[in-house]
Amino acid sequence: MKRSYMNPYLAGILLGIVLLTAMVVSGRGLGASGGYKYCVVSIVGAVDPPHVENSEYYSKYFENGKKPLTNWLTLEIFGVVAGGFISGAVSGRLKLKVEKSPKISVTRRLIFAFLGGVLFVYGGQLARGCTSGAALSGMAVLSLAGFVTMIAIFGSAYVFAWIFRKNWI
Amino acid sequence: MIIRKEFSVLLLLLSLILALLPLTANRSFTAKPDKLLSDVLNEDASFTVDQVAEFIIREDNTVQLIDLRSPEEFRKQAIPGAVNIPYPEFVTKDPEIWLGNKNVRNIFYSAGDIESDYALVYARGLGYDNSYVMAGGVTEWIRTVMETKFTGDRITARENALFETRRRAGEMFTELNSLPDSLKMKFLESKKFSAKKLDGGCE
Amino acid sequence: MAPLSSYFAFPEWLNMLTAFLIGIGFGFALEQAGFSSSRKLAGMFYGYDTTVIKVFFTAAIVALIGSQFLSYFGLLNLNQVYVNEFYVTASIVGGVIMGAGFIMGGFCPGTGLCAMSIGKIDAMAFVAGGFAGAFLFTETYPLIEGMANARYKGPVKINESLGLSPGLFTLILVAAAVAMFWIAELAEKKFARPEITNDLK
Amino acid sequence: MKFIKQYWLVLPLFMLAVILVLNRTFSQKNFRYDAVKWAEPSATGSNILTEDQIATLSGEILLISLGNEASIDRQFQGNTMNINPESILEKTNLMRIRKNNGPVILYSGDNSVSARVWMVLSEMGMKNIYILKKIPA
Repeated sequence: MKRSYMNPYLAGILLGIVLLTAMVVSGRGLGASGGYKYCVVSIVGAVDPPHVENSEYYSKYFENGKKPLTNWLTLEIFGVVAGGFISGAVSGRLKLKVEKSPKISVTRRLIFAFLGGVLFVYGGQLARGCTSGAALSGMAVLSLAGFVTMIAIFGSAYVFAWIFRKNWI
Repeated sequence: MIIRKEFSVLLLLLSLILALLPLTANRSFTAKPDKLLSDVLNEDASFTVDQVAEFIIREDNTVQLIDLRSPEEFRKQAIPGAVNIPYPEFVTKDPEIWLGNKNVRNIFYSAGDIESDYALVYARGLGYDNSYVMAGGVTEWIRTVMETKFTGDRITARENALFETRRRAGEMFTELNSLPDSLKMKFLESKKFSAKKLDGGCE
Repeated sequence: MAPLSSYFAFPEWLNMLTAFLIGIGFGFALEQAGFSSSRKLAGMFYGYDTTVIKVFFTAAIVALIGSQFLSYFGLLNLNQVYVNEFYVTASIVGGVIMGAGFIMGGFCPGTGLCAMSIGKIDAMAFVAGGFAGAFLFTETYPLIEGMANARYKGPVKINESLGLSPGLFTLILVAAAVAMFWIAELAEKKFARPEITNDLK
Repeated sequence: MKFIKQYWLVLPLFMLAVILVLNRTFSQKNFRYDAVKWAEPSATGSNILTEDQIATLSGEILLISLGNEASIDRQFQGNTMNINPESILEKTNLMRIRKNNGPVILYSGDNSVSARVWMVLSEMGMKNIYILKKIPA
């Protein structure tokens, strides 16, 4: 059985309540790209400890016996995977597939998806937050950084959209 | 889609209320008035100068003395281990910086009584139940710890201990306050608070 | 009294548990909104599906209005809620890179994870790319450190820099969002692509 | 009718928000919003009076003697009340203070008690409250 998606405004209210809960319970917004980094940092820390010790950037995630895997953001993105799975199971949307425009090949879609992931998380780390960490959570606390990042993301995406239109329509 | 219209109207109405509110500050008392009143009028909210003297000589790190006088007065006569937060600054800034550590008992004192009592009610009202006062302030400190001498002909063991505490605390007080100004400032500055960095974002 | 984690001095395990539960809520809401579909997300940039704008602004505004009411009722201390630090150069450059990543990949980091969990293979490629991007960032950080920390302004609030009260700014933002919702629905009619959107229902 | 049918959910939510906000803004029984604003006279010291300054006040003066051994200067002209500090938040006492059309002066043999009561009353939104400072002998 396949059910259609929730009404966007209701889904928005639900997401807003989740964000508000994060603010009330933990005093912070949501985030995602940071979680990627903590995972990567802990993998690098396990694979190549000397590299971590010598790097100023890596070492700050391990000082005072901290473990990047038991971090708020890391646990939160594990939760996102679980929550998405629950929702998909409830609404009957669990299915292995590549979603793409019929005009492009599967390989092209996967390559672009990979490149998009590289750029998105790289940019997200540079701006200290992605669409959820900076734009969404930043707007909810009226942070100027959040508004600037949001405008930069959506503004440039509209420009690039014209270049990559073949991928989607 | 019909829901858009209702939802838009609701959001506009709610934000109209917000626009009319003076959302200037983020701090309001959260305690219940009757409970707060009976808490602050209770004797448990005050320490005597002798108790404070004992904390000082034991260098008890579960206690934080907070001096609410002006910086000039503080520079002239400081009780060892105290930090200076002038009272007007204390009420206008976010007290989380100073009182955030729940494992520490914060003891306020001022020149006499009044400011420390305001601060006690203010801090407890905002939910910092780890706040106390030193009754009588610096005036009482000087009168009791510094100036009371043993009188009479017989002394009990308890009195002896009390006088010994006062003598040692008094010595520490005199020692600190007779330091040259530059050294003393250095010592006092070393106990400054810095705002706790909030956790968040994606860093 | 809130944030609860600092008011009750949450132990580590409870913090981690709440993070996980909030993450579940986050993932659930994203998936229900349809953010697990890259063509639905990309639809915003071509006008045939504007779900993203609606959900995104609705969520931000609900949290904004809610937090201000809670603050007025003395239930939430906004001084203790994290406000993003503003590094001007990094915010803009990072935002532009993210914009390119968005249109190429079709996901953002949160929605990518969510789509991966329901079996989208393109989302798995996106997440793998995300890990590569994070690795690339940590390795190249010494090179871009200067740019990343340039023009630091601290945790500025937008209403303060405009000289408005938070409530008034919220009203303006809501008015703008309401207008945007209306335009978005007009755009959906104008740029409708039934062959795509029927697929995504 | 059509209007009500369309907005049946919006109106109650809005009314609820309005009622909660009004209750918060004008509450008689609870602390008011913005602790800093109500504590301001204590920071500037404008809430402290000496005995000579009482004469300069205008309006209906109410002098509240808080409990123990508070002996008031007999020359004082105006209303006086004796209230045990513990029971100042009882309904009748609060009514009396709020209804008084002029300055309310707190007096106690112990400055601490007046100062603590002052802060509680002020944060409940009462203005024009003063402390008569007892100068230690």
